[in-house]
Amino acid sequence: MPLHLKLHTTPEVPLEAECICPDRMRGLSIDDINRLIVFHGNREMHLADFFECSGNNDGDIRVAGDLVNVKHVGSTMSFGLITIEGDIGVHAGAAMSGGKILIEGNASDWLAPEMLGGEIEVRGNAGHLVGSGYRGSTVGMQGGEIFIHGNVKNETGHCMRRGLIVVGGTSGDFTGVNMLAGTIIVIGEMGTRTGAGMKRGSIISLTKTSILPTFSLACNYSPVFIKQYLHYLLKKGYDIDSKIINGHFERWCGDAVELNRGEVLLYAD
Amino acid sequence: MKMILIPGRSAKQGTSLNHGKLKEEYIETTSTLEMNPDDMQKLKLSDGDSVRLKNATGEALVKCIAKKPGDLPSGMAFIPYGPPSSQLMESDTAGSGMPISKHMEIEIEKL
Amino acid sequence: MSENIKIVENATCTFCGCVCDDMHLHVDVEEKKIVKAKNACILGRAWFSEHTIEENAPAAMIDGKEVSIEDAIEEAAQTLVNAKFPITYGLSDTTCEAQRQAVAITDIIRGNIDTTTSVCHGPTGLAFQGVGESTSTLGEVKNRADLVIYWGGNPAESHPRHFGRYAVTPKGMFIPGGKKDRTVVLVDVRKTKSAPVADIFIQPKPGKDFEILWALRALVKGKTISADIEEETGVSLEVLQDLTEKMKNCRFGVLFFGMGLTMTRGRHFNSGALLALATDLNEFTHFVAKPVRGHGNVTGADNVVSWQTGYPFGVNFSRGFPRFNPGEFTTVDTLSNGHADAALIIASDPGSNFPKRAIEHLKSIPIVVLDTKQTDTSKDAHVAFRTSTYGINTSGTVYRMDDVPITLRPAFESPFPDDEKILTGIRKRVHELMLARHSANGAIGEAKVAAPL
Amino acid sequence: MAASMRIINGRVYDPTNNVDGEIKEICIQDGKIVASAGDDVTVIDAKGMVIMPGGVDIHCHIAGPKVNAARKLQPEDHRHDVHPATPFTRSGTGGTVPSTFATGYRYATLGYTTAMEAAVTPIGARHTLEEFHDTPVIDKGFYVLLANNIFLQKLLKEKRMEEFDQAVAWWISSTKAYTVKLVNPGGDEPWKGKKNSNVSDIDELNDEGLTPRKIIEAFVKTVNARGFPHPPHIHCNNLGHSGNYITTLETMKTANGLRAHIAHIQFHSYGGEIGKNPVSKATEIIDYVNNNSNITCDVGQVMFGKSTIMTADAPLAYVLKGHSKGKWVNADTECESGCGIVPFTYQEHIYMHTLQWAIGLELFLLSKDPWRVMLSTDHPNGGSFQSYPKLIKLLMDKGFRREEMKRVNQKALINTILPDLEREYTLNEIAIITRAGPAKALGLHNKGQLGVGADADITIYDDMEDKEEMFNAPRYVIKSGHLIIENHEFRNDFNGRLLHIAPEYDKKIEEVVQPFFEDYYSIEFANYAVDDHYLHDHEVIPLGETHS
Repeated sequence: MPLHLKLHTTPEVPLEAECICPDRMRGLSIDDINRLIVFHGNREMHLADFFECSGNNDGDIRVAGDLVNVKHVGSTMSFGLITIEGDIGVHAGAAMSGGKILIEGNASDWLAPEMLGGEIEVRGNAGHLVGSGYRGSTVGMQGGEIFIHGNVKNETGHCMRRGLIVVGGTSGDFTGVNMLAGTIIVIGEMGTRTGAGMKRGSIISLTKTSILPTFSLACNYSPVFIKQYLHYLLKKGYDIDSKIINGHFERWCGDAVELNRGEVLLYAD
Repeated sequence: MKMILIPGRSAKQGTSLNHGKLKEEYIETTSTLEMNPDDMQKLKLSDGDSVRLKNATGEALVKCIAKKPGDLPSGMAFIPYGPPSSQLMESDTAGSGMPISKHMEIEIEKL
Repeated sequence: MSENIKIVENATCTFCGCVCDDMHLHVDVEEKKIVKAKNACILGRAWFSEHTIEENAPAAMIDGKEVSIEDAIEEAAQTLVNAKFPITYGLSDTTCEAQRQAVAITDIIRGNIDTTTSVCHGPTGLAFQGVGESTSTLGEVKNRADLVIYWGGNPAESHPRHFGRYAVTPKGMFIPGGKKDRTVVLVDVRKTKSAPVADIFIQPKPGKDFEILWALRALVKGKTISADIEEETGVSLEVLQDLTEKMKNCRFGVLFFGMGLTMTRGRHFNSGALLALATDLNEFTHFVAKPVRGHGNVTGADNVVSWQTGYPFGVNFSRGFPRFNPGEFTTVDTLSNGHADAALIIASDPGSNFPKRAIEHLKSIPIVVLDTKQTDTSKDAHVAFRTSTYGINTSGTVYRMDDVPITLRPAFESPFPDDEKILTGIRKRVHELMLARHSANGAIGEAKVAAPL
Repeated sequence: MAASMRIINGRVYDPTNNVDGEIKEICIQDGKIVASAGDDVTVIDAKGMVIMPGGVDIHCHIAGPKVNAARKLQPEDHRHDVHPATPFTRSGTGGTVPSTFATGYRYATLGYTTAMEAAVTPIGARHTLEEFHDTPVIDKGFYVLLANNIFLQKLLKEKRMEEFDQAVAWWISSTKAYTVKLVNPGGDEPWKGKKNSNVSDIDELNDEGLTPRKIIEAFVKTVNARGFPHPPHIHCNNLGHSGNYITTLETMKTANGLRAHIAHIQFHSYGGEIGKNPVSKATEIIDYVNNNSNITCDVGQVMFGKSTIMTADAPLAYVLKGHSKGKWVNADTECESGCGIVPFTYQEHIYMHTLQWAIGLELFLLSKDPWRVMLSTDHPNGGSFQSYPKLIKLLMDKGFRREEMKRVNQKALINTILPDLEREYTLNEIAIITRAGPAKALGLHNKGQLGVGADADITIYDDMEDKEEMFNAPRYVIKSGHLIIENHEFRNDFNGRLLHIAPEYDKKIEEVVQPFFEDYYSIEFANYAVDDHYLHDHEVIPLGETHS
């Protein structure tokens, strides 16, 4: 039986609760967990001031309630499972290195920034800067996998270096901006300026999009690695037409202002 | 008609705010929309007519005046920053702190 | 006009980021009025001459009722200390001395501080953190720049003396002929009042600055760009190629840019593209870039917040140390997300120019306002202070848009106290209140939990 | 309020007064060291502890326009190194370029009580003083950049030496500086005006017929003739380039027996050919320093890990940008200076970085006069001041040094004599290179020593085997008689003083400078000089003996 955390008092101002994380709860009794520190704005409070805690502390945590104003859940986690039974606030899974976070609703901005490993699955939408680097950082996500079934906003995978981000719906502007390596797959439409400043890495979209003037069309082909990725996505519950899986893709190389070793692959029926 | 609204600074807005932002001159300056004359003609507008600006965020009522066609291309309108432009401004800052405050897509109609 | 005219020489106009320090003010001391401001531009003349003092206005009010300054300070301190997510905002139209007190207050009460930078060149700040910047003081532009490019700004109306004093017409050490030794380029979607000064005017389609800057970067690096660029951006490849050659072959080039880049789709990436372009050009010649900053001391606010916290704006102290995250701790966000539960607004009027949703939340929380005049923000304030005007009544330090600090020379005294004095009073009181809370809780002081980010 | 205090039973290292590890009582009253104090005063029992004067950093970059730009540039560097507030002290952030409050408190937590900012443009002096006011605990001063000042060069070119001398004094007085700083003399004009080029030779003639050597010579003469407490602080031409040791030797010779301070000399001790990997010329450089008592220097040790290059030597920063491929800031100051900033990481496996690390240690270990070869990392260029304790351990513990040598690039290491050097610094020598020596070189007679009348700036360390641990966390720090740190915790906040000099000048020089200002500066002459209200608590250090 997992550990259940149920929000009983809605925070008036943002609640910072990085203690909701298997690593920080490891080996703690329910009493200890109740006394974990959270920050309600600038006030130091206890987890029990906001959450009702029950069940077994076995690395499997289920969190329920309106968590839109609850920040940093699962940040730096390295093992276990956190299930969010609804929406979650900013910085969920920041710098996580292992384990899994399942968000049944929507995620806010900064989902899994600077992620090192592990997995995140979002059934709904996510905000800006999924798997990105924080401002000033030149390296974003360095490993792990993020699966979003809905839409995302801007700067998905900003300066990512390794790992996989999959978006079932649409993405905003600057998808894969300043990417160093890694893979981003967007099933729906992407916003403008995809891959701006990318050095290496692959951005794959199953929908046509505008391309920056600094990208050039290299070829039209049917790469095996995309097939493998798409089969993998089918297994992960994404709905992909078999025509696409075997289809052709335009390969655009860029960004010419950088190393020109990145690629944007667009489905070309 | 759909248009792109560009709020910005103008010298008059700059000088009038010294009197006070609750004073008539500033309110009038920031409620005056500059348009391309062709667009005005399409909407059967003359200088000083009232228009309604609208988008998903909100709406604002302002007066319009014509600009020289070369200065302001058709499809684009200019307004000095102020309370009316705020009404149309979306609050999402996309992780930057900055709302999109210029280049807002709006619907314009004659009152 | 009285007989008693005082002359203040080398006074500084703090209206815009040009911070011209060559004002000669004629001050009617009895009337408390500046009757003449020699050297001032149209905005500066209005700034000085329209500056009148409403002697009878109350210096301090609580919920619209006149109170003593002491009572107002007490109420302000209590309001701020009792809040769980108090925000401090504004600061661009006050001295660095006042700004320092404002950061101190926010640090002590564990609040959130942000300046008008976040809705001005904040995106340029983010771009700077991404790529850096090649820049210079304005005197170097005057002395050396033979190619001057303005991008997405209209200095003729927003910074009227920028052309004449710093960048276009003045004669400089290596520019003996003034304007005729320089090539001036203007890039804007509108043909503004700045256009006549330009030798070359480029009018792109709106919202295509990033694409154009990116194409220029590629051209500078010797890459090819398709002629399709014209259809997308409204600017032909020939024009871009010509500009590229001009940039690579000048002796000292400068790119000035305005909010046409920072406030449009792409925001910090637009600024970043321009900064990167200037950096790229240093492979070929000396090239600098410079945001044309708005309010008189917005650059000072960046500097003060940076040296005290390490970050230029959008700083949160709720955990007992500074954290920076634009989009989370910037004021449009703390307000429109409904997070702030009290606000200290200094010399700024978010109530009139923020997005609608942010204004609605602002009106729902207690506000402490310091301003020289009544504004949309102060008329709804819980505690309102009327303060004197920096540069006219108050001395202190301001930073010009190129980070050059200048000491102000006030013209005449105001019956109202200055921002620094009020803020120092609030700072002392919140410190007492917080110390009392610390000792009641058994000295917590240091954050027991490390930074989550 | 400054307390009266007696510190008893501690082992005292006070090289200035020839006290080398004796158990000695130190008494304090009114912020000064006194011969005796009454009975009902605070008593600190320092049994088993080591007492030294507060540390004095002769060369670091902690305040002013370039420092603040470097702060703004690197949020990623602050984020993981926060500095929480206490009920007594303000919060801040650390990293290689800490915020002002964190800078002051962190110097204090290393036992340092004085630090000198080594490069400030005259036009940035006001900014620097504002930051100093928010830099707690330590006393501080700054060196003002004058070697690339176009007006001063014009006077030199026209051989108007008397006016040059007056103008230098005017600039020092107008900015409240401590001495003159020369950075890559003559290098700014080619950088700004000739498409990012540079001077490469101390005798290279520029368009005006001036050479770097002539500029250096003129400043050395003026500063010595006027008896500034600290001589010209010189960052030689060709920093970082292979073969630059010749330039460094020539620069020292140019002083011609007069006092001169060579900054971060490690970066100027390279042999080899331009464009190729350098070799160590530490021996050649330190021999010259050992044999010429007019020269003082600080080492500018490189420490592995993150650093921030920030320098008035803009062409150098541009070269480093090519290596780091990351963010780069260039900032030109009209008529006065250039500036470059590059975040940088020194890595053990890289030949150049190991060589730099080893050369620094060679210089320390071959130095015969610790009073003239002082400890610095050119913070944050070679590494943060926060790595001083580790550097001290490297100097004091040859076993530790040997372990560290195993981790570095061996190809670089065998090009040095570091593996053969067995010397270990004593606590007395550490007290010299971190306190007594810098204070003496700065002409700060009341600092770096614990004699009667000295400033009560005192650090008390637990005597520990591990010197890094020992110097990392003093048990007590006393500043101007105030007990700031007690049992490793802050008990007090304190605002240190500005240290500056005020050489006299003939008012007429202003009439000579003003027309140039009106033509070529973008601010008014009348608004240029810094007025006294920026000084806050300050101390004018008197001029000393004059030499010519």
